[in-house]
Amino acid sequence: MLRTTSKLAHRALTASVQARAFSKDFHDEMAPIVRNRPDAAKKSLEDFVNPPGPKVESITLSGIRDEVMDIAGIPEEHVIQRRARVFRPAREATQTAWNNTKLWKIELDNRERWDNPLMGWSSTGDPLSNISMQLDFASKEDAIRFCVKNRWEYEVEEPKERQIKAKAYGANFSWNKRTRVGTK
Amino acid sequence: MASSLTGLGGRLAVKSGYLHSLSRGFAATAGAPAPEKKPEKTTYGPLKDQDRIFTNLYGRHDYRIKGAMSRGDWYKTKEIILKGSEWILKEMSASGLRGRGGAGFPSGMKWGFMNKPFDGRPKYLVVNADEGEPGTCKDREIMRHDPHKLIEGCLIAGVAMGARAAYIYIRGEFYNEAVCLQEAIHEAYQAGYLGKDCCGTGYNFDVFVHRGAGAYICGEETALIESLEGKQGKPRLKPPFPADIGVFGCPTTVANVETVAVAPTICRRGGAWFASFGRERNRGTKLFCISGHVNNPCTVEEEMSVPLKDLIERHCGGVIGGWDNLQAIIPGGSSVPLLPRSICDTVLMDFDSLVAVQSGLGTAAVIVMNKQVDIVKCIARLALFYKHESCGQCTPCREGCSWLNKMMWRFVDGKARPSEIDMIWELSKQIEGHTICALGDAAAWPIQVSASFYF
Amino acid sequence: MATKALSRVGVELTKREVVPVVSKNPKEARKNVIKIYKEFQRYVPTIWWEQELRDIPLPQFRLAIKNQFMKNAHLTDTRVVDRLVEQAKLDMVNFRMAYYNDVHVRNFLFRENIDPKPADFLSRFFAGKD
Amino acid sequence: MYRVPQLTRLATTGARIVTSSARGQQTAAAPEKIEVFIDGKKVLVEPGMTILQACALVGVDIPRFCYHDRLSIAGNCRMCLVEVEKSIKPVASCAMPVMKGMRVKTDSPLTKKAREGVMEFLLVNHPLDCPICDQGGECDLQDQSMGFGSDRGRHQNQYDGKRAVEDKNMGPLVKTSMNRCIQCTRCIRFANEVAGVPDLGSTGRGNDMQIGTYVDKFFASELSGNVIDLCPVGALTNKPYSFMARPWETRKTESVDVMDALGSNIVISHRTGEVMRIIPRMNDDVNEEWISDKTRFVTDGLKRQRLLAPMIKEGGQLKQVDWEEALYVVARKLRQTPADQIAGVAGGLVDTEALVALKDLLNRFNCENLYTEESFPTVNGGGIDLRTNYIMNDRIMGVEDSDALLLIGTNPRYEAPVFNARIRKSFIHYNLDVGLIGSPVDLTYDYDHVGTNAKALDDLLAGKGSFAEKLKSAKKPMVVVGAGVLQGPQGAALLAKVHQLADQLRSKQSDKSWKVVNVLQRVAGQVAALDIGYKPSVEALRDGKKSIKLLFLLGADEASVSRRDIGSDTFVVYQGHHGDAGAEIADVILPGAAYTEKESTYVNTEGRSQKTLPAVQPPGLARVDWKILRALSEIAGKALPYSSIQEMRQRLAQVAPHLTRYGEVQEANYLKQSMELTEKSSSAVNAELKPAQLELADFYMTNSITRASPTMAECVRAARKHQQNPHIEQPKRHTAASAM
Repeated sequence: MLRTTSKLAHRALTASVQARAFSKDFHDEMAPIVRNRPDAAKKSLEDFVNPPGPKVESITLSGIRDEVMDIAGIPEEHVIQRRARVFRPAREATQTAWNNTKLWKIELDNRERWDNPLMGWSSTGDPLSNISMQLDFASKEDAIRFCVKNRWEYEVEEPKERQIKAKAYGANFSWNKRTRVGTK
Repeated sequence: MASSLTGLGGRLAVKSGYLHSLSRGFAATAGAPAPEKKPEKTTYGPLKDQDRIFTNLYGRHDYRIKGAMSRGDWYKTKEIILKGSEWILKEMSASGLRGRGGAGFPSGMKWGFMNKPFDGRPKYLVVNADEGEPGTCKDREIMRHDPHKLIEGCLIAGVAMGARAAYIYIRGEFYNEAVCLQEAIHEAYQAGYLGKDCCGTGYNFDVFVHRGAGAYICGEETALIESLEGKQGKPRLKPPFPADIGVFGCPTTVANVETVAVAPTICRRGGAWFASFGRERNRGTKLFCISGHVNNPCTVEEEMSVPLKDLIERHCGGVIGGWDNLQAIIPGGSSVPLLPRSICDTVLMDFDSLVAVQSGLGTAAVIVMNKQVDIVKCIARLALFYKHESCGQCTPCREGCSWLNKMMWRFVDGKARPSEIDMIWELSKQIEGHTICALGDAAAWPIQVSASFYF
Repeated sequence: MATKALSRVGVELTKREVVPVVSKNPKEARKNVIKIYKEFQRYVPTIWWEQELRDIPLPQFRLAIKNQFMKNAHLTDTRVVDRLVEQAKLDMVNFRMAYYNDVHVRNFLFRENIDPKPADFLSRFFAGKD
Repeated sequence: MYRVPQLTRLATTGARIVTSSARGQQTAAAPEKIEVFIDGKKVLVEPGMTILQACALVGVDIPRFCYHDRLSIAGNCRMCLVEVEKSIKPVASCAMPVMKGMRVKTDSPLTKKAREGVMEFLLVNHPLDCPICDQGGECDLQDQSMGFGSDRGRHQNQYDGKRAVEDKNMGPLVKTSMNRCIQCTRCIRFANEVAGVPDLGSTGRGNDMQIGTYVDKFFASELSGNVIDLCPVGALTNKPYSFMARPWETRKTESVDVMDALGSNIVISHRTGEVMRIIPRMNDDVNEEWISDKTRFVTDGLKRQRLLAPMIKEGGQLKQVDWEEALYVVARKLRQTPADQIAGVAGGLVDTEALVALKDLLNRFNCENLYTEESFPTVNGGGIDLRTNYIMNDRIMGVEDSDALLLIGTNPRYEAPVFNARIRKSFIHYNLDVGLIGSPVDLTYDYDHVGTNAKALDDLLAGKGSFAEKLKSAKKPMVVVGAGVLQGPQGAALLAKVHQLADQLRSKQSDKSWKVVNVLQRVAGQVAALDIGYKPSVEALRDGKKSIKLLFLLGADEASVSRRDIGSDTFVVYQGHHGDAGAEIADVILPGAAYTEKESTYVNTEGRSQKTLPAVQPPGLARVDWKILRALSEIAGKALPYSSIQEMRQRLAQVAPHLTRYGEVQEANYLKQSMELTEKSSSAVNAELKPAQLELADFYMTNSITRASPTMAECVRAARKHQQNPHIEQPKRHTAASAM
C-alpha cells in the first residue's frame, strides 16, 4: 500500500516537474507564456550581416599589418625566439584512415618540460606547446599566415605523398610470380 | 555438394535477369532455329530404361573397365575426340546441359570460356567430387559404380576445353569411392585411354585423384582450388574467376561429377537426344537423391522437370504417413530454402520452377520432412552444420553462422523472445550477399525462409 | 622594438580599410597620445612625491615615462594607438587612486626587482636547458 | 675535407632534371587511364587498380580492416563493401578491380547497411575491453564502430556468450590478447610477405579460427613490432608499453631513428617528459611504414644508464661536479696540450651538429686528429674524398627498380632490417635476383650464394658463374657492400674490387645516373662524419702510434680505443649520453643528449639528411651536444661563432650545403674520378666476408642505447632460447651456391 502511494506521488511529482520544464520551450495551456522583453523580435540574417544602427565610416590604414601583435602582451621570448614548423601530420601508423592527414598544423620548437619531483606532475615552460594539438589549418598558406601574424620564424615541411600503386587480388594466385601467397 | 551453393548465387542472378539473358543467348545460338520448333512436352517422366545414362547406378554390375565397356563406355571415344573441341562444345550446347553441381550454369558455355588463346599457361579441368551437401549422394554412386563414365567424361571435357589434365578432388570420407576411381583410372591408363596419346588420338591427358580432408567448404570451387594447391580450403574472391586464374594460377574449369559423367553419352547419342528431356532451359536427365521421411529413400535418374510429387510417389513409395502427412521438403540439398507443403503438390523439379517458388534445384537432393518433425530443430541442425563448416575467413559468415546457430538452439529450447524472430531474419539478411562465397547465403536461407513460414 | 619588429620575417606592409575605434586618422590619434602624455608628465611630480620615489631624480623619472611612450612610437595603426591610449588612461586612474604603489612603479618603469634573463650563450647554458 | 658547395649543387640539379624527364617518359608510356565514378565524381584510374584505391585517389576513405596498403589483398573482413551500380550485391572494394564506367556509391543506404551488418558481426565476439585496452583511442574498430555500429548490441550475452580465445605468447615484444582478434589476417600477411618468417598463421576454422604461431614460440623476426601497428584492434599490442599511456595523452614528435644507418622516420610518443614509445612514420623513400624492433623498443634504453651530471675523476673515482668546473678542467687541458697530442673520436650515434662543433673546436686549436670509430678505407678510389665511395648511391628506393642485387659481406636483415624488407619486397613484386658474397645467412628470401670469400668477386669480374650472367644481363644491377667488411686492412682492396665490378657493370648501362656501387653503412652518424671530413679509423691512435695526451670521445662507445692503446697518462674526456665503454675510461664526463632529446641532423646511408626533433628534455644536467662543445669553446677562449640552432644550421650549410636540405638526397657525381683513383689490382682479395650480425640474437644490442635496454636484453635471451629449440624448423630458402 505504502509502495503504491509513494509510486503515485512520485509519478505526480515527475509530471509536474516535466510540465514546468516543458513550459519553457513549448506552449502549454497550463503555463501561460510570459514575455520578459516585449520588444523582442526575430532577427533576420541580414540583421546580423549588416547590423542596424549608425554607420561608422571606415578609414584607410596603411602601414604594418598585424600591428596588434605589438600590444598583444605576449612576452617577447615567445614571439622573437620561437620557430614554427608548418607541416602536415603523418598518418598514424597504428590506424589506417587518412582523414587526419588532410590538414596542416603548426608546431613550435620544444621548450623545457619538467616533472614535479614529489607528485610527478609535469609542467612545461612553454605556454604555446599545445598549438600543434589544437590548431588545424585547411591549407599551408593559412598556416603560414598564422605564423606571419604571430611573427614566428617558420619553415614548411612538405609532406611525403603516398604513392598508390595498382594492386590486384589475382596476384595472390599468380602462377609464375613470387607474389603467390603461401599461407593464410 | 557444396557447389550447389553457387546454385543459389545463380538463383540470385536469375532474379536479376542476368542469367536469363545468358541462357537466352545460349538458346539462340545452340538451339534449333525457330521455324521448325518442336511442340514442347507438357508431361515429364517417368524416364524410360533405354534413356538412362547411369545404367549401373545401383552397382548390380561390374564397375571395372570390362563391365563399363559392356555398358557402352569408351565406345568410339577416339572418334569423338577427333571430331574436336568445337564439335564437342556444340553438342554440349545443343544438349542444353546445365551444371549439375547446383549453380546450373550452361555447361557448353562454361567450357567454352576456356577457349582462349594460349598464353603459356596450361589449362586444367577440376572435377568437383567433394560431395558434402547434406542429403546429396549422387556423385558417390557414379564414382563407385560407374567410374569410367566420369573418367571418359574427364577426357572429353578436357579435350573440349583443351585441358592438360584433370584433377578429381574427391571428398576425404569417400575412401572406397576413391579406391574404385583410382582403380578405374589405372585401367584406363593401361588400356591406353589416358596418358600420352590417349585413345590413339595424339592428345595427352592425365587424370589425378586428390582426396580432400573432409571440409564441406572445399566443395566451393575456389576453396576447392585452394585445397588442391595444398592450402587451407578457404574460398577466393571473384573476380578473378577460375577460368582466368584457377588452380596453380592457370585457367581452370571446375565441374561437377555428374556434369562431366554425362558428357560422353551426350556426345555419343547427340545433344538433341539429351535436349528432348525436360522443359526448355532445363534439359536432360538428372540424378535425384531422395531422403528423409519417405518409405523408400533412393537415388534415381529421372527426367528433368518431373513433378516433385511424382518423384516421391513413384520412386520412394511415398511420404511416411501419406502425402497429407507431409510438412515440408528441401528440394535441393541443405543449402536451398525449404518448400512448405502447399508448394510441394505442384512444383516441377527443375531449375526455373524451383527458383520461381523461392527455392532452388541445387543438387536435386530432396529431403522430405513429414509432420512428425520439429521443423525448428531441423533448421537448428542445419545452422549447426553451417556453423561447423564455415571456413572462418570472412566476417559475416564466421560470426553470423555461430550467432544464428546459438539463436536457433535457443528457439528449440524455447529460450527466445518473439521479437528475436524478426531479429534472426534481419541477421540472416546481414549475412546474405555480404560473404566471399555462397556458404553464408546457404546458411542464411533456410533460417530466413523458416522464419517467415514456421516461427 | 620597432626595428626588431620590422625585421621579422612575417611583417608585411599593407593598405586596407578598417572600422575606426576612436580616432579617425593618425593625426587625431597623435593628438590623443600627446594629451595623455602631457597629463602623465604633469602628474609625475605628484607620484614622485607621494610614492616616496625621491631617491630617483625627477628628470630620470620623466624620462622613464617618456620611454614608455616612445617604446610604441613606431605604431601606425590608429586602432592600436587608441587602445594604448586607453590603457594609459587606465594607468593614470590607477596612479590617481593609488592602486599602484611604489613597488609597482619601480618594477614597471625601472625593472628594479626583476632579474634579467641570461642573454649570452654561456650563461644560458649554465642556467638551464634553453 | 669540406666540399665545394657550388659544384655539387650544379651537379645535382643536372641529375635531377635527368631523372624527372625519365619519369615523364614513363608516365607517357603508361596505359590509358579508365574513367570511373566515385559517388558521382569522375576519376581517371590506372587499369588494374581496385575500387578502394580509386576512392583513395579522390580522398574517399573506405572503412577497412583487412586491407592494408603494403600487404596483399585478402578481402575477408567485408567492411569495405560498396554499392556498384548494376550489381545486386555490394562488392568488396578492396579486391574488385575497376572497370570502365563503373559507378561506385560509397555512401548509399545499401553500402551503409552492409557495413553496419558487418560491424555488428565483428562486435558480437569482440570483448568490451576498450577501457582497459591499449589500442583504445587509436583503434580502427573503435573508430569505425562509431560510424557504423549500433548504439546497443543485440547479442544475448547471458545466453549465447562470447568467444574466448587463449592468449598466445609471442615473446617479449608483442603482447597478445586474442579475444579481441577480428581475424583480419594482416599480421599473418605481414609475417609472410614483409618479414619473411612464416611464423604466423591461422588454425581452426569458422568461429574457432585462431591467429597464432601454430606452436607456442617466439615470433622470431627483427620486424615483429610492426604487427602491433598493423593490428586494427588491440589483439596485438606493445608489451613493454602495455598499460603505460593512452594515445590522446601523449604528445607526438616526428623524428628520425638512429639505430641503423637508414634513418627510418619515426614518431616519438611522449608524456610527462618521458618517451613512451616509438612508432613509424610513413616515408616511401626511406622506410615505407615499417621500423625495426630495435628502433621501436629501444625506448627503455633511453632511461637507463644515463649520464645525468658532469663528472670528474679524482683518485680513480668519478665525482659529480657542476658544468663550470667540468668545462673549466677540460678547457684548461685543451689549452695546455699541444695540438698534435689532442685527438677526437666520434661514435656512431653522434649528430651532425656535434660533429661539426667538435671539428671546429679542435681545428681552432690547430688539431686535425678527428676520427670516427667506424672505419672505412681511405686510400682507394679517392677514399672518403669522394662521396660516391661511401654512400648508397642508388638509394633505398632503387632496390625496387633494380633487377639484380649483389650483397657483399653484409647481412641487411640485421644491419638494416627495413632495407631488407625493401629488398624482399622487390624480390617478391619485381622479381629481383639477389646474390650474396659472405657468410650464408638467412635473408628471408632466396639468393645465389656466390661465395664466402672475397675471392668470389674475381669470378664475378671474370664473368664466371650463373649469378655473373644475371648481373651482366641486368638492366639495373646494384652492388651493395656492407661497411662492416670494409674495416680492417683488406677493406681498401675489397672496395677497389667492388668498384672494378661496378665499373664493369656500369659500362653497359644506358642510364648514366645509375651508379651500381652502394655502401650500406652500419651506424647513423657515419655518412655525416665522412661528409664533414672525419678520418674513418682509429687505427692511428692504437698502440701508441701517436702520443695522445688529450682524447676527446664524442659518444664513442664501441671500445675501439682502450686505455691500453693510449696509455694511462692520457686525459680522456667523454661526452655522450650513456654510461658505456666510453665513460668507463673517461677522466671527465660531459653528459650529452640522446637522439630523442635534441634537434639535430643525421645523414643516412643514402646521403639523405634528416632532422630529429626534441621530444623530451635531456635528463638531469645533460645538455645538447653541440651546445656543450660551444660552451667549452668559449671557456677555452676560442668561442665558436654560433650560439643558436639557426646559426648552427648556417654553419652546417657552410660546411656542406646538403646537410641542411632536409629530406632530400644529395647525389654524388664523381664516379669517373673515383674510378681513376682506384688502384686496379689483378690479385684476388683473400678475405672471409663475415658480417658481425649473423643471427637474430646478434641484432638487438649494437649500440650504447640498446645495450642499456632491458627489453633488448630480454629479446636476446628469447632469441637464443628460440635458437636452441630443437623443434623449430627454420624456413626453407633456396640459397644454393651458384654453379661455378
